[in-house]
Amino acid sequence: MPSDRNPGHALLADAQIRSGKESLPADLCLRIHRLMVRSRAMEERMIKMSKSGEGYFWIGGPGEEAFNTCLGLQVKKGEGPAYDYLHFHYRNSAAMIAMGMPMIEGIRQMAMTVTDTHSLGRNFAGHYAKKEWNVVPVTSVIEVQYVMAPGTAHVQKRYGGDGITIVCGGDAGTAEGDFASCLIWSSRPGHELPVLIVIENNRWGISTPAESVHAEKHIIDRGKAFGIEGEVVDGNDPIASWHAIRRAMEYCRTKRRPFMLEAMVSRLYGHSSSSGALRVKDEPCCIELFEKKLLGEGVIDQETIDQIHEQARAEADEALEQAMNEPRPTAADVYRYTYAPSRVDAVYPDDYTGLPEA
Amino acid sequence: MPSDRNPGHALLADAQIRSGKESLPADLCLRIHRLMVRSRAMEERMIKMSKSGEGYFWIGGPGEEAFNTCLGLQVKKGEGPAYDYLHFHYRNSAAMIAMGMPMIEGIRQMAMTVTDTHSLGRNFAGHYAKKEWNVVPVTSVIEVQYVMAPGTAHVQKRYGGDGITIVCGGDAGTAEGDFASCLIWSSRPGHELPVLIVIENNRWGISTPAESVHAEKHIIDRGKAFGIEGEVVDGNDPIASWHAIRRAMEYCRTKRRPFMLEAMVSRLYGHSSSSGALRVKDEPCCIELFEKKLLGEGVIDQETIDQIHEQARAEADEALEQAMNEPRPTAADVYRYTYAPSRVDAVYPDDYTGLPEA
Amino acid sequence: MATLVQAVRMALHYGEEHLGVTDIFGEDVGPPLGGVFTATQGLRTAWNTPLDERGIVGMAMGIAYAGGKPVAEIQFCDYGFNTIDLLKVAGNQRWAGAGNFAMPIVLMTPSGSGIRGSLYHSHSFESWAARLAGWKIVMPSTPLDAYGLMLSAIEDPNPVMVLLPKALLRVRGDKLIPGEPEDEQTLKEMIDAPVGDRTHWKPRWPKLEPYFIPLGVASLVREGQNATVVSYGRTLPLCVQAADQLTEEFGYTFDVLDLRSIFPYDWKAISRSILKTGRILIINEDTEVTNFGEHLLRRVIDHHFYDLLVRPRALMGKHNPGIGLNQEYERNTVPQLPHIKQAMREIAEEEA
Amino acid sequence: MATLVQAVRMALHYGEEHLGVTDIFGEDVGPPLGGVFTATQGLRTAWNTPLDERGIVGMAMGIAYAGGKPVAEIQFCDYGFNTIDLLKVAGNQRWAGAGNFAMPIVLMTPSGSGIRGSLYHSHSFESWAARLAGWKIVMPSTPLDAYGLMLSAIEDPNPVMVLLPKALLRVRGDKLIPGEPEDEQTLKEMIDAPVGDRTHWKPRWPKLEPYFIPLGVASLVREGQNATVVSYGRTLPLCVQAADQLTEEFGYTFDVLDLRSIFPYDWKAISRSILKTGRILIINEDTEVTNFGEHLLRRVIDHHFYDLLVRPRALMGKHNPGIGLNQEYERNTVPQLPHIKQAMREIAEEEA
Ligand SMILES: Cc1ncc(C[n+]2csc(CCOP(=O)(O)OP(=O)(O)O)c2C)c(N)n1
Ligand SMILES: Cc1ncc(C[n+]2csc(CCOP(=O)(O)OP(=O)(O)O)c2C)c(N)n1
Ligand SMILES: [Mg+2]
Ligand SMILES: [Mg+2]
Repeated sequence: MPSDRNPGHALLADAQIRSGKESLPADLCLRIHRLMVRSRAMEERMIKMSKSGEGYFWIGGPGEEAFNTCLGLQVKKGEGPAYDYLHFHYRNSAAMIAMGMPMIEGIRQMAMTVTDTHSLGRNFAGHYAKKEWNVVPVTSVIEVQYVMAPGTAHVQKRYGGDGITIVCGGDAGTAEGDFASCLIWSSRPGHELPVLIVIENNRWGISTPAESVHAEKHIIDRGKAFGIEGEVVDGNDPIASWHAIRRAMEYCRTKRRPFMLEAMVSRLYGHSSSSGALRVKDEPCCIELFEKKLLGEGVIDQETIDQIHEQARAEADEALEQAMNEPRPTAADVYRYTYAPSRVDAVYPDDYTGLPEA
Repeated sequence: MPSDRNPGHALLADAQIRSGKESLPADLCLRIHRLMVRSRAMEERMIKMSKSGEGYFWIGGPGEEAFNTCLGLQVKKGEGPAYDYLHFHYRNSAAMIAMGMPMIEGIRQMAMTVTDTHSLGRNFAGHYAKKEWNVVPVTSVIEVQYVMAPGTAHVQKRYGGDGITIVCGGDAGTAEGDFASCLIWSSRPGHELPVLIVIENNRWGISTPAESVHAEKHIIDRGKAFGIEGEVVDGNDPIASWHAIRRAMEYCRTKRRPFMLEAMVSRLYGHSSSSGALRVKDEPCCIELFEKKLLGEGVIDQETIDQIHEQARAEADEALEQAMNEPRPTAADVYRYTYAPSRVDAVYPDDYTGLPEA
Repeated sequence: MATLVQAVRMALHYGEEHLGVTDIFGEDVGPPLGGVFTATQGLRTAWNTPLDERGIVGMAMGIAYAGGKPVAEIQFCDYGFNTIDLLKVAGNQRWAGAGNFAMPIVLMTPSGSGIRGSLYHSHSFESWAARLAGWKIVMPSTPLDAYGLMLSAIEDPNPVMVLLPKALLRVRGDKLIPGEPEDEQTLKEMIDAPVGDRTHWKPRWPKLEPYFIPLGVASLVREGQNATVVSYGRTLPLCVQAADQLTEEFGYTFDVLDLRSIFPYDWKAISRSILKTGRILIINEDTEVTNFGEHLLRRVIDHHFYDLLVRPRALMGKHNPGIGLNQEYERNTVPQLPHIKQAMREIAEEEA
Repeated sequence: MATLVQAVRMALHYGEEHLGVTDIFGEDVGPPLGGVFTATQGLRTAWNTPLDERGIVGMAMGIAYAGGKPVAEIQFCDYGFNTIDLLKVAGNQRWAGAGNFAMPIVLMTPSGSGIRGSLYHSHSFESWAARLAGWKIVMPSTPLDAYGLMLSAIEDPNPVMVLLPKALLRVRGDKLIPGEPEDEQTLKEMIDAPVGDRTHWKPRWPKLEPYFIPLGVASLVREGQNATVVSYGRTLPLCVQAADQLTEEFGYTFDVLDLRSIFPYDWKAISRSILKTGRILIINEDTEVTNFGEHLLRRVIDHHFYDLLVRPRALMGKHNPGIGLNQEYERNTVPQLPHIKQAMREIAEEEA
């Protein structure tokens, strides 16, 4: 697997790339860039799979790589309440890649192999579940993650330390009551919870423009009545995103209170493969924008960029090739993992085995 | 039935009773007062029924008479979208009495007679349904009225005129997602709806103090993110309530947009008969307060007040006596009113009759 | 011939023009998309809602209270499980309110498996729905039935849920909808939105005729002697296929009843057929614990225990947390043609 | 003897002290009230939530994900119907997530009729609950069973729903809970909160012993020959009463099985009893269309059709929008002692 570091450039150790008043070290920017490209390559590989029949339905996060990469890199990764809990939706692959997930884990899910550790070939792409990293299972049901997030944060608040809960979802989904529940449960007086409430606002819910159904100027404004602070950030700008995430995490980690972060992002392949997964032309691409900046700052050249894309595509192709050779689920897998083993269950001590028998 | 007018006093036609900067004509105040007393008498009669076995469970609105009487008197009463729709909860009896409901209608429900036109002896007290007045059926399920209210308002907006939708509920219930849904659906850009969103804030949900589970200073603050204006009013003060309701209604009627009105009210007999329905001593009583004011202003004397209470109690007693002599439901009523007659239903053309038969 | 989804669209158009439908709404139901399955393209009263199923059901109830006639969509039945309390209220409010208000709403939603839908686009809803007292529940398996049942759903002044079998939405029938042009391509050009920019597109509707299929009337799709098969939705055409194959291969013939109305169901038709065949097999794809098919079986036992020649049975989906995306899961979770054929053969062949 | 609700409270205390329970919560579950039925009075980890059932279920799931052991309460099952989607997720997340996370939550909620509850305090939940794959569902009918099932519910690392029969919450059993003081009054003084100010009240807990009733094991409450009766919850003691009366009056004897676990259910026990009696009557009070009893009946038909001497049957509540407050409604909507006795007598007397 190629390293996250860009070997083609000898950087001044202290070079800084700026965006507005903020900046990041050049080597971090290059690392972010490569991760963004790798995430995009994985998604684009999956889109092809959805068209070739190597997979079926595709949904994912092209256009959200800048924000998600910066999120993934700053997660306090580990298992248990000392670490961050992640309640993702289906557009957070770039965060997983940034956390160190090998591409093949995503590809296996799309290929529906039994080696898919996230869902055993059962769930749609981007529906991750990874206990070692506190990534709770992503479900297709919009917004339900927002009522579970206060639960992990509740345990973390009691546990102490600086682990926080991060919950992510789209803009349209905030119309579900569960979003409001998250605000209420995170801000109970005397029981405020360290929940970083993220909204990835692409201004769309499938075909419905946000402004046609939502009166809120910013979704984070909804937090004010509860005393929940928030920030809106350009999710297409990794430097701005990095710092906004850093501030938000810092706030939750130290104040042990909720914070809302609304990232304005693009949706570069439409909603999903159901809507054709065609590249849209009228939304900014965070990778193109970032490359322009990096080129302008002279910390990378076009050839290296091309090479990074090439490597990422190759990595995705290899992952696919490997995945396609891995075993598929069989009839025997249908019931697997329904129940955890129980010493007090006379019928299903180990797992579900079909209706109770004599 | 005694008239709403107080015959005992020859009033100066233009006498005004003040509360802060606002005032109401004395004759209106006396009318409001008598209605409040009658509502209270009906509730107290029901509480006794819950203890005597003439009824079972009691829940109702003692402590909310000031606000609800002023609400009921200002409703545009009638049937269909030209008139106001009322989505009540279980503490709005005083509004019904103010609208002209005879006490016996409430008493019949408590007595579970088949003559109960609101529920055929099926539902708890205070669960009204009255088509001629656009009072849609009250259900015990907290907060669901808030997702239906935009629906009646949607029809009214399209219909034109100045009919509005009024939805009422408690403070604790605003934690349900349905309250948030009401805000979202009432404020869709270009489709703002004439919904008067009322919160009757008694600072309790059964045994749970509001401040222990809610961070909002005022519940109406939640409207701000959606551009929904609002007002908090002392629901124990009929003069303040009258004007706040008047302003709110005027806003909804003319602007055809939502408005939030939060009335701070008392809960004078605890949550319900389940919690004993005992008179609490530490919350202000709107009737006592108002009587003090009216006495102070010299528009009524104690004797008349006593007489009004006496008459109200007598009216309630008579209603009960009559109700207790009315027929009860029988086994034949069990399925009645399940289905409306349908010309396209081969099995249930008239009503439900049990499982399909050969 | 129209597809099932085109039939629904035409029914809704008929409803708008002749049956007083005032609002057709749901997530992505209005322009530009006209529904994720195109069921609502080009409809005059179709509009997009916020992403909030509870709001959608509540809006429908409110519209109905105020005298409107709403048709609301839940995008997939899989996403309707947060509204069960509201559906219960919609079903009980008339009863609870002493008949003051009717509740003339139509709720349509795609149900069942067969579209490689993974966990959350493969749920069945009828067993849940059947428990909603005060509701009527229908599920067409052909375009013409979809048209006729949708018209009745709209006409009926009670809450009616129209379950649309996901797997059959794009399937064509063998009967024209009254008023439908004979040529598929013509219909498509008239009522299907073009790919790409739709800003100025307007449908040209055929002159549709009324066609009401009464609620509670099943359709006898095949007539036979060896056993009664009761089904609906995705599994219905599979039962027909299996029946035809078994006739061809072994000479067995079946009464195949397309229930169409799940509640009220056509007990007369079921009962009559059992009295003829003495054998009954009920087939659906919902999960097998507390399944609507088990209710039907109970009725069979109640009324015909002593008329049965062999054990009555039900073939259903497995009691499983979901249907996995890999098709191996789906094939082994919900009845497929081979399972259905085998079950039909077994009941026909069992010695009485 | 403890009441059922006291038994639950003691089980929760045992859970807090010995089985790792970290949080007991719900609407009015914490001080001062300790639950509308007093089930959670004086418990160390009990706290009050906002009035939001979806938030309650979500909180439980989150706590479980983070390694806690939550017991959540829905105040009445009647108010849980807006959470069915979440319950489904709780039941499927382990399966969907390839076994990454378990979901060790307990959800307890009062279920059934019998408290003059009108529409919204009379619902039954077991038929809905049985459809939730990935869950286990129990319903005790005695204090000792409540104690033993609650301990197992807590111990089991899967989502377990504990349905508490509303009508029996204040009923006393005839067996002591291990560790319970012999004298009722002593127990009351130790663990019931006083009326009035409770600010300084602290319970004194008896030294309770572990007692686990395995999930999926029924209890044979009466043994007999003439028929098998399967029930649980409110109707169970009525079945026992009817059995005793019928023995006394006519000499009929019954196997009366208290199912206790609704899923998984004790198929072995049911099957064994049918083989003995050849007659089975299933009784519950949930609505009769798509009722869990119909599932059991289907299993009976599947496995014992040819072992049955007479028609098997189920006595259930009417398919009705609700149970009305006037007791005439309740008496004619859900099975009462006379209905149960008559059904038992009929099945015992029917000629084989
Ligand atoms: C509860 C629920 N309702 C409907 C859907 C179908 N659906 C899938 S994605 C989507 C739009 C989501 O929009 P948004 O929340 O903005 O997220 P985005 O896809 O734009 O990232 C819808 C309606 C669903 N998955 N869950
Ligand atoms: C959905 C739902 N959950 C729980 C209940 C039980 N319950 C009845 S009243 C009540 C408290 C309501 O408090 P609030 O909304 O403030 O209204 P108040 O009774 O104080 O007027 C609760 C929890 C219910 N009726 N509906
Ligand atoms: Mg979006
Ligand atoms: Mg309150």
